[in-house]
Amino acid sequence: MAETKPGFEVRLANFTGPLDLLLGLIAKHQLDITEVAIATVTDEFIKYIRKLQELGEDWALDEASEFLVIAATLLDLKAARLLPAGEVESDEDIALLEARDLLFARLLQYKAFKQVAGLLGGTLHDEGRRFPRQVALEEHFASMLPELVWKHTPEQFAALAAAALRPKAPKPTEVGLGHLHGGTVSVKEQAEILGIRLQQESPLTFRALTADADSTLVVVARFLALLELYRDRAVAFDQLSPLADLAIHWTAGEREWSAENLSEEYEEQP
Amino acid sequence: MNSADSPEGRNDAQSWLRHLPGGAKAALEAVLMVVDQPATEDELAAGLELTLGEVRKLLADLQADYNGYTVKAPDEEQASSAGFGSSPRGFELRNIAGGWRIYSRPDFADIVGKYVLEGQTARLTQAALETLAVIAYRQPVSRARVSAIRGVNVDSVVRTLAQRGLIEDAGTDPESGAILYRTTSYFLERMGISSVAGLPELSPHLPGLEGIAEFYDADRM
Amino acid sequence: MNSADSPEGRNDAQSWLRHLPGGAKAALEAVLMVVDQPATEDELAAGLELTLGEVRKLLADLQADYNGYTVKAPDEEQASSAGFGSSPRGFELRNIAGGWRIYSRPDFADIVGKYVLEGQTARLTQAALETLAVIAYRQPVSRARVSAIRGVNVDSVVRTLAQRGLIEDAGTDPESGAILYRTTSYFLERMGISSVAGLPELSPHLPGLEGIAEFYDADRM
Repeated sequence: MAETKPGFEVRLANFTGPLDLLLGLIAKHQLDITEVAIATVTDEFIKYIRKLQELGEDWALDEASEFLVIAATLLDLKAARLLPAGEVESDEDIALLEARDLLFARLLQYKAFKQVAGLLGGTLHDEGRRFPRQVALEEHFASMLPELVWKHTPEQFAALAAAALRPKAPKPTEVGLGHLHGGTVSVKEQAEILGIRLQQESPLTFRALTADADSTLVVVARFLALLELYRDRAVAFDQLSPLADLAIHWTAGEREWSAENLSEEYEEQP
Repeated sequence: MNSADSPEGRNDAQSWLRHLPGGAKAALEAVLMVVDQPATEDELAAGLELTLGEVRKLLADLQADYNGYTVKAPDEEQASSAGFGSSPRGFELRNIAGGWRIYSRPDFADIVGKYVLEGQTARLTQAALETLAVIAYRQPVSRARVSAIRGVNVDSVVRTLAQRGLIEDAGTDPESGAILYRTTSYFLERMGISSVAGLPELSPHLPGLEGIAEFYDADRM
Repeated sequence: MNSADSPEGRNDAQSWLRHLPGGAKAALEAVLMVVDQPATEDELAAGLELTLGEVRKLLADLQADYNGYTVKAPDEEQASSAGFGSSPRGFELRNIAGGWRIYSRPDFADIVGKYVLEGQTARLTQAALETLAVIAYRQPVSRARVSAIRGVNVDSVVRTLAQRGLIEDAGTDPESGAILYRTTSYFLERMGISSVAGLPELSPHLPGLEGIAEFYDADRM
């Protein structure tokens, strides 16, 4: 089947997609679905992509887009997990929580369909052991059938054949546009901007760092960039109380950090 | 032809059937020999000029007859003279996809399989099975929605399932204009069930997610 | 599988058959019920791993069984326990031109004929016409290939076209073993042409047809 990527089979049996991979990783680490250690899952995933690259695998378009979906899914999870567990007030927080619930719901639903598919497969196999009586009509009865009405000229028939044989242009698939955004915002670029600013002045609040953002997307990108910087130990966070302003301290030396070091998670080169 | 509704007609037909060797049961059997798709009880009743009740009774008789049963000593003689045997036949009568049809008994699948090459369908891949499951439980459903649930592009799998006759076009979504898919009666036949309602329940596999449909519609791409 | 020629193999096969419900007779019945082409005694013996003599005996048993017979009192119990009934069934086992097949019993020809004709039309459906067109221009061609081109399962339509005498079996594909179909002389007659070469060229209707074979082969399932 076109969907089975040989590369994935090494790691997970029956890989069929990002949700499958997520489920597989979750199962592999025997984690409760609500307690997913995102870092582990993410690291595992990134390790996998790197290995693929080292092997010099060509990136098929399908495969690449599946990776993007996985990455987006992981980011969703990551973002949602960073919300404080306590009270939430802003609409955005609620939206994030809902996104997380939705994601878990999706995973559970996906798992349910996987299980049911197993049942279906078993039934189809068992039922395949019964053969229906499907014999040609006895000649006696076949000869009783009314004479066919045939009105087609050879030319009409040829036109019919031509239409039937014409390679069908793939019917327009509804393209999911929900994940597309107006413009592209690079996490790496935003990290660079933040790096420069924080090296000039530290600490800064998240509010201050995003004050000039002209779209939510830039805010999100800067948030993700901060997570990256945090992972690279370039910044530290400081928050006095839940939902209070988040202060960001620059902890890396001036020359120790550059956006080039940023994890390739977002800026993977083909 | 006498109408099955008129009492005279019915009596004629019945007495006529009764005079044939084996009676109405054998006549029903004869018809079942030429059907090449499941025959509904309505069709059979109309064709044999019997009431629905009579046809159902005869179908049940034939089914039990083919399955064989252990007769107790006092009944054995009667059973035998009525044309009943106690040992199962090589075939069975099943009510599938809304109609009745004769099938070879699964015990003999290995032997029958040597003769019937066509119709032996290759196994579906895991991806095809999962896609089929989503379509079966969410029909009528668009490819995009199936993709969203499965997390992958399902175009080629949907094409394969349609070629295998397991799913079909069910019109277009009035809102998005996307083609909707549903399972076919061939799917029911392959599953050995009468209708989609005969599919195993999905809910036990979906713990605490009764509201999932709403979730999904909100997330619809 | 053990060879039917080896005595050990035969014994294994026989004991295996004996353990199936209904034994070798039911196994033979299962095959006869679903084979489309009449099966020769040789084919049946090979498939069931029985000797010709055994198969002939079982065929005779089944034939008598289906025809029903009046059992005498002492035999009745035995007959019944062996699964024999005394009343004729709606079907019969016939040996035509060396091959055995189950047919509906001629006594019920009127009822069966009426049932078969019910709902039959003198016109081909659009699906049947398109399938016929694909077969005409791609013959000899397998059902799987026609399905791939049309994007739907064509099994029942192909059966209808064969029943109507418009297409016929043209041997099997040496690679896949699938049955190939071609149009018949009756088709040419209805089209008013003398040979398939007389079919109008497709090119005016289908520019760039040259690459179409490759296109479909690539898509072949």
